[in-house]
Amino acid sequence: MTAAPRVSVRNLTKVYRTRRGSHVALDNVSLDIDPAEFVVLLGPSGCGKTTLLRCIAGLEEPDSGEILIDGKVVFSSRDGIYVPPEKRNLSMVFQSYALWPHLSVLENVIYPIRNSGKSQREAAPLAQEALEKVGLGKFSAAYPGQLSGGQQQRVALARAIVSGDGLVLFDEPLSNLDAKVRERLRLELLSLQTQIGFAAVYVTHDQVEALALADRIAVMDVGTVAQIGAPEQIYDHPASRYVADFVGSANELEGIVLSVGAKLLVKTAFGEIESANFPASMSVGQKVAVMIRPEHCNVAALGESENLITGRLTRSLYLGAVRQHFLETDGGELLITTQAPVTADSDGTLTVTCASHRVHVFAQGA
Amino acid sequence: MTAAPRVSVRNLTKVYRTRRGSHVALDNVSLDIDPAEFVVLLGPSGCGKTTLLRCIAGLEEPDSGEILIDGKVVFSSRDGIYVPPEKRNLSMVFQSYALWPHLSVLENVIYPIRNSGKSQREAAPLAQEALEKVGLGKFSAAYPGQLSGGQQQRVALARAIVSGDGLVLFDEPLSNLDAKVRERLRLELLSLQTQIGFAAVYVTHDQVEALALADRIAVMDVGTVAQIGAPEQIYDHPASRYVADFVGSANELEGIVLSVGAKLLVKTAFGEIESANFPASMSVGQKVAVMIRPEHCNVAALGESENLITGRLTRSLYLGAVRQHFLETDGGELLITTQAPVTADSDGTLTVTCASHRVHVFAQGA
Amino acid sequence: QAEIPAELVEAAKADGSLTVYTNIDPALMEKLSSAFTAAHGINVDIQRQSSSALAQRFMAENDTDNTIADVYYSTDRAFHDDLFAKGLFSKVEDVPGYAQWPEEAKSEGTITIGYNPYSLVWNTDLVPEGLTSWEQLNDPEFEGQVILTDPRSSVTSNQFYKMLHDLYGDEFLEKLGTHATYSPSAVPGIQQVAAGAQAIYAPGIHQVVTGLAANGAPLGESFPEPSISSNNVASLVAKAPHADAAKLFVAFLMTREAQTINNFDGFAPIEGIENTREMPQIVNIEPADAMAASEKIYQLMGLQ
Amino acid sequence: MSVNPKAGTGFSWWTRSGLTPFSLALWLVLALIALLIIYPLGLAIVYEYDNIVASFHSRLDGPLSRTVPTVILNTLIVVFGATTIALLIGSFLAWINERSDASLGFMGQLLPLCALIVPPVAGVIGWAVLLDPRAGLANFALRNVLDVFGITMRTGPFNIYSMWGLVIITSLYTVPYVFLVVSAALQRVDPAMEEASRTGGAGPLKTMMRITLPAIRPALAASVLLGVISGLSLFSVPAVLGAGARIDVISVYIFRLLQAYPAQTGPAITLSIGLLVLVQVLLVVQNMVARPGRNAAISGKGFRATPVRLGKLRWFAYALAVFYLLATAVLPILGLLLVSLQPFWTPAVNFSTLTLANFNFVLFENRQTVSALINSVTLGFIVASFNMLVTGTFALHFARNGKARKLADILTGLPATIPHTVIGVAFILAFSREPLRIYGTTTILLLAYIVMTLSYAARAAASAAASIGGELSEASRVAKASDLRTLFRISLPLAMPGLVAGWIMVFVHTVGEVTASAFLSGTHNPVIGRVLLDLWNFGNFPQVAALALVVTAISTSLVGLMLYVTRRSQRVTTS
Ligand SMILES: Nc1ncnc2c1ncn2[C@@H]1O[C@H](COP(=O)(O)OP(=O)(O)OP(=O)(O)O)[C@@H](O)[C@H]1O
Ligand SMILES: Nc1ncnc2c1ncn2[C@@H]1O[C@H](COP(=O)(O)OP(=O)(O)OP(=O)(O)O)[C@@H](O)[C@H]1O
Ligand SMILES: [Mg+2]
Ligand SMILES: [Mg+2]
Repeated sequence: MTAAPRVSVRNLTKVYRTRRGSHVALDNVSLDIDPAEFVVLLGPSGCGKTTLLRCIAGLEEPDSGEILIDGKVVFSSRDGIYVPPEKRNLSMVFQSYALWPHLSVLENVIYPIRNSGKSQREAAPLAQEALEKVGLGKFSAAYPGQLSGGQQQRVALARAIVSGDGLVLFDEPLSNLDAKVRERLRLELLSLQTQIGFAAVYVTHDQVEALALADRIAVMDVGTVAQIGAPEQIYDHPASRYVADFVGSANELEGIVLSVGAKLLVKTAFGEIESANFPASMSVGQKVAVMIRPEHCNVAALGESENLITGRLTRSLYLGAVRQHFLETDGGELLITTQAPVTADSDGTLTVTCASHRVHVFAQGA
Repeated sequence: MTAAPRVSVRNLTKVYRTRRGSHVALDNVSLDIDPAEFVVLLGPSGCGKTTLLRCIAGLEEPDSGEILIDGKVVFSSRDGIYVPPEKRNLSMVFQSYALWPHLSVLENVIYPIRNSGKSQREAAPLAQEALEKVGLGKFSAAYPGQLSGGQQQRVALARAIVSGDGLVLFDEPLSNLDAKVRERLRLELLSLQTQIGFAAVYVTHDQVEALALADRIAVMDVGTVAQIGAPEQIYDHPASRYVADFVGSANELEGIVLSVGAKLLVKTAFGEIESANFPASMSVGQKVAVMIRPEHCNVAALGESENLITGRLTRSLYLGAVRQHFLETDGGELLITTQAPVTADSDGTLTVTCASHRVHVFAQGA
Repeated sequence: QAEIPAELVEAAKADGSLTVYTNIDPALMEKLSSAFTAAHGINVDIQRQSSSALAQRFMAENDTDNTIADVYYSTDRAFHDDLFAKGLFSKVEDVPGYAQWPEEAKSEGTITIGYNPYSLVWNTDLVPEGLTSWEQLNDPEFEGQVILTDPRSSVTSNQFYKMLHDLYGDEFLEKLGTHATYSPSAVPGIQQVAAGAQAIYAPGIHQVVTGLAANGAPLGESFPEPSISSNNVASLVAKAPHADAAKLFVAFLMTREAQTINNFDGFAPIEGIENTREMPQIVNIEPADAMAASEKIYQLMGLQ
Repeated sequence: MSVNPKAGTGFSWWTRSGLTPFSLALWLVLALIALLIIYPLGLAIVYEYDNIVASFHSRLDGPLSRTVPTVILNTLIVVFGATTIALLIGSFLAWINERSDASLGFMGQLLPLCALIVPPVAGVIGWAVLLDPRAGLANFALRNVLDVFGITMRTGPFNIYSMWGLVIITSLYTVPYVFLVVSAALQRVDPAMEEASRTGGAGPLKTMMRITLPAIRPALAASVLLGVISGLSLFSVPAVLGAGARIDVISVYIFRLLQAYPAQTGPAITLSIGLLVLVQVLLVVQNMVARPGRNAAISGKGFRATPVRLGKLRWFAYALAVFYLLATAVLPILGLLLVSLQPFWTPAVNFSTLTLANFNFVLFENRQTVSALINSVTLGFIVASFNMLVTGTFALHFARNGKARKLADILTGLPATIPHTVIGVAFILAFSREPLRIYGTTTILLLAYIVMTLSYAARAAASAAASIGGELSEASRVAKASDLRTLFRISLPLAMPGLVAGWIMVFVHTVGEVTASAFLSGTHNPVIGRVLLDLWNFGNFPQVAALALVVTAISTSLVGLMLYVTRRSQRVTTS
């Protein structure tokens, strides 16, 4: 892209030193975020998502590297620069909302505006407007303790967007809410972002949330960025077994490459499997990992021949929108999900198929 | 079923009296739970799930009604009976785990066994065994503060199952965990329950979790049980609009009944819609609510004619396993989910269909 | 010196021990009681507190029928008179030696064992030329450097200020009120003078001064005339659990041996005691008069 | 199955009050303590009824009407002045220690407790010795320094015998209460609230003033209350400084009323009732400030705080901490040490005459000291343990029973409002007669100390109990543990750090108590406070200093030992 990035993180390293030794929370992480881009940091607990976010906000001081916001260096270990959070012109939404309980909803939202030097007179209508935007115009006189979780969440949102900063950081803001509320707020958040046009860095460990929100997802492994890309790319073309496993459910098998060509033929416990989705450098006899997502397996129609797997249907779980089925095969258990109910053959077995371009192959250890 | 229920809750009412007035948290609730049955209490925040659970546990005293455990009255307002929690022979897993931070993992698990009168010698191997069962055999000497959230969760589980009580209560035990861990623990929990055979009452506000775990789901509305039944029944035959809305996503429309027969014909903003899923007492001209689940809408194949709805495809969200699509029609927005990608026609529109037995109709207000 | 009858000694020994309530210097009391124990083999339990606390405690015990004290030996003459009038102290006439004791040093209920004429104390570094008269307390040179016993602290201090009032009138006390600060009692106050925190203390207590001076403190002392004396008086408690031992102890206090201990470098009521001093001229201020005048004195001195 | 024969009638009350044999026993203990407070005071009021009535008249037109208003005004200035200063210093120190990178860690936690460990009577004498306008060692040294610069003074530059001296020294002894309460609150407030303010554009100082402190308003209100209560009953500081400054405050004034002969018990009790009313009014105000819903809740989730970078301010913070340490402990102790080695107090230190004779005297020659030390420490131990056990048990057991807690609050708050002098007199009156004739024994001291320190114990216990999540004890109940077992195996161990803090407070208070000890202690039951007072009245400063140092050393080592032991056992579970 041509515009200068809003945030540039360069070679960031952060080590926590505790009594029991030191822990590398961020290991040479680099990342660029464009204006108005929505980037989600996704990863398991403890991988350093919050640490990265807090480094950007200035709440944590990295050990080395550089951070630029709007082209201005806000942190540089080399030049000894550290700009405190209040001077970085960004907003943050905390997981616990962090509303100030002794201030009313309106006062909560006014506070950041006042801090940027505006008078009470100018600030009040701006705050009210922000509250209207999140649908809480009527609640301005209430105190945070009197609001429901979802409403508090929206106050936190209003407070973050009100100062019109070009960068808003989110640390798992929806994780305390129930699924329905979460879904609604996700949509609201997206439309606010489109409307106002801030760049967003959003931390979550919820795969669905990441996929639903992100322009780009950065999947983090312990201290590093494992892959960064658009949701489809991450989900359909994971760069590693780790990413593939993390962004969705997956059946995993070990296998040995039998032949390499337009498609790869791999010998696995489920039998021989064909894949059209594999790294370039594959050689015959190589040990590989094969991954098949449950939702990419369909009950084989008569006459279908690609990657057939037969097993005994041991258990079906009804999850409402989808169903999960467990297939016991000679090679192990296979999980598949379908929208329609599935009926086993008279002998209790089921044969499923998976398109070869849906079968991912990774070199062992990747 | 023939066996006596493990838990019977009869006409339970619980009112909280606070300075600001009183709040009816449970309003004449009745419920039976069979031995080895897994019942999930599902409902939005504040509907009284925790209150019901705590009443069963004896941590809260109801205002009126009766509770029987294994046929023994443990609470009865009429007869003035109140058996304290420690005498009710049940276990509970708390949302915050409530592990005792000053006791080691093993000591945490030993504690309930010792309380039921066993010696330290007898208790230790039992506790160790329980820890093995949840895969934490190696961690017995650790302290809760040194474990990850998921591991703590499993210690809480081990502590609950170790005394072999016939009834285990769960208060949102998985809500603090990330989706992958949650899924794994759900399966572990189910297999433990099958293995040990306790009756479970499980509180959650996560619809997917409820559907995945429950033998029966009790959907709660503020203070009352709105519907109780097997997951399929709840999802596919919701007794009310409230239940239908709560257990999954839904497109909701208002309509007027045009004709009643084997199928119901309803006039809605999306046009005329046919339903095979409606209450008995419907009359022509009646105002009704129509509900269509997003995953029951499919892109109409050529020649299909049932309940066709056409709209402009405004946005598609990629959620990995499924995709969400927003259709703008003259009558409003329609949400559909599909597993496969969807392409709009050349004019940007899309026509979808929904089987009439998938269309739910409720009387207005139900 | 009268003979102590053997029967009294026997009866006292039968009592076995006695308790003395006192506000007098513990070191001195220690010496007196050891000498008594050496002479008669009777143990003495000393209960020492400041005069008002002691009085309170005695009254509380009396009110609840818990009397522990056998002898009351203090400088609080007013209290002794009061309690004798109330019948809580008994007559001392039949204490051996009473008859021979000087008239001015005894009453029906009390025997004066020693005199403590009030003195004027100064720091020799700050007041090298020394002082001779109470009037010098108001010398402008010492403004703000004079420390006085708080007039409210006891009846004896009331007596002292009444004397000043009688001698020099209202104005003197008014001026003194603005001129000086107060100490709740003489012991800490004189130490402040010794430390140089203040230059002058009044009314001083001879024993305290000599104790500090012995340690090298730069203190000077004079006995201006007229003065009043806070006397060490002994009384017998009416409900004393050990009445005979009490009588014996008071008799002992009147012996030469005890007088030598009690009045070392001080002022004895009888002649011929070694290491004692010449008494200055004393005015007698009745405690009742002093108390009656106290309100006015407090007001003059700016304490109310 | 427990069936109540009177079905439906007594049932609700019975179960809702959570009455088990154990809680019944607890109520019984509390009732006994209540008796211990109410019986002597009631007796004192009945006994002095006529005097009290008369004193109301004298208050209106008698001699008291002229002095009392000034005394009250002085008291208000001292107490509220000191509390204000303590609030500033105490909450700032707490904030530095909990939130900033100038935190001194464990040392920082100990620091403000120093003032508690040095008995106030020792500290204030230390300060008097240092800052007496003429003979103060520090003033003397300062004058010598100033002399070099050609500034010659005969007095000063500081005068401890002034309203300022009184307020500042009093505030030094109020800081610990503020610190303890505020740091406990800060530990529970989610630091994300402050971080939100930082990212919202406010600097660290503004964040502290606008967000942190307002959010812990209830804690601040509680610490003001504690500060006022302790300021009102603090005796040694105004007794030592007030006389020299000619400033009377109420505690000394009441003491004098009671010490006079005949004792003016009536006016004393009337004034005490006034104090009681004042404290109750403050309690009501505190409850209003702590209105629910508008204050930082204790978040159930674990959180971590990144220390606020103070930059150059950090040195200011260190300086403040060091200054406080100097002011409360180091300087007065040095002053005391110097004086204790002199034959008599003099600012012109002559090193050739320094001697250990005073220590020799107070420890070996004075027969009372050793038994007084043993008595005081033993009493401190028993009183602290008993009070913390009772209040801790109560707070933990009734953590979820609002009514029981409120009742206990009122009851345990009562003694704090009664001057120690009144307690002393009331105890003499009540316990020198049947049915309990224990006057002159150590038991009467024990009972008096239990009553006097109850309020501190209860406050500490309440805040310790509040820091434990309710689910932990519920989990124990569900795990079939009786309420007694739950208490001893779960709640008490978890509340231990807070209880230990309370224990230390009570212990130090007991060992350093002077006022009531003067009434209740005699040669048969000597305690430190009594011996100190004797030395003050009849001995000399160097002896007082020597004994004060001995007491400080003993308190410090015992408190240190206590902290060491509990921290060790604590570390196992938190690392
Ligand atoms: N203040 C600290 N001191 C020591 N270690 C820390 C500190 N903060 C974080 N860590 C460690 O750094 C690692 C990364 O922490 P971080 O909070 O960034 O993880 P996260 O990805 O946000 O996890 P979660 O999803 O659980 O919030 C973790 O292992 C954590 O234990
Ligand atoms: N101790 C209490 N005092 C007053 N009201 C209470 C109390 N406990 C619960 N309530 C109220 O009772 C209602 C039901 O509470 P409950 O905790 O059972 O809800 P829940 O269904 O578990 O909700 P959630 O999913 O948020 O945990 C709520 O409105 C709550 O505010
Ligand atoms: Mg995090
Ligand atoms: Mg709940």
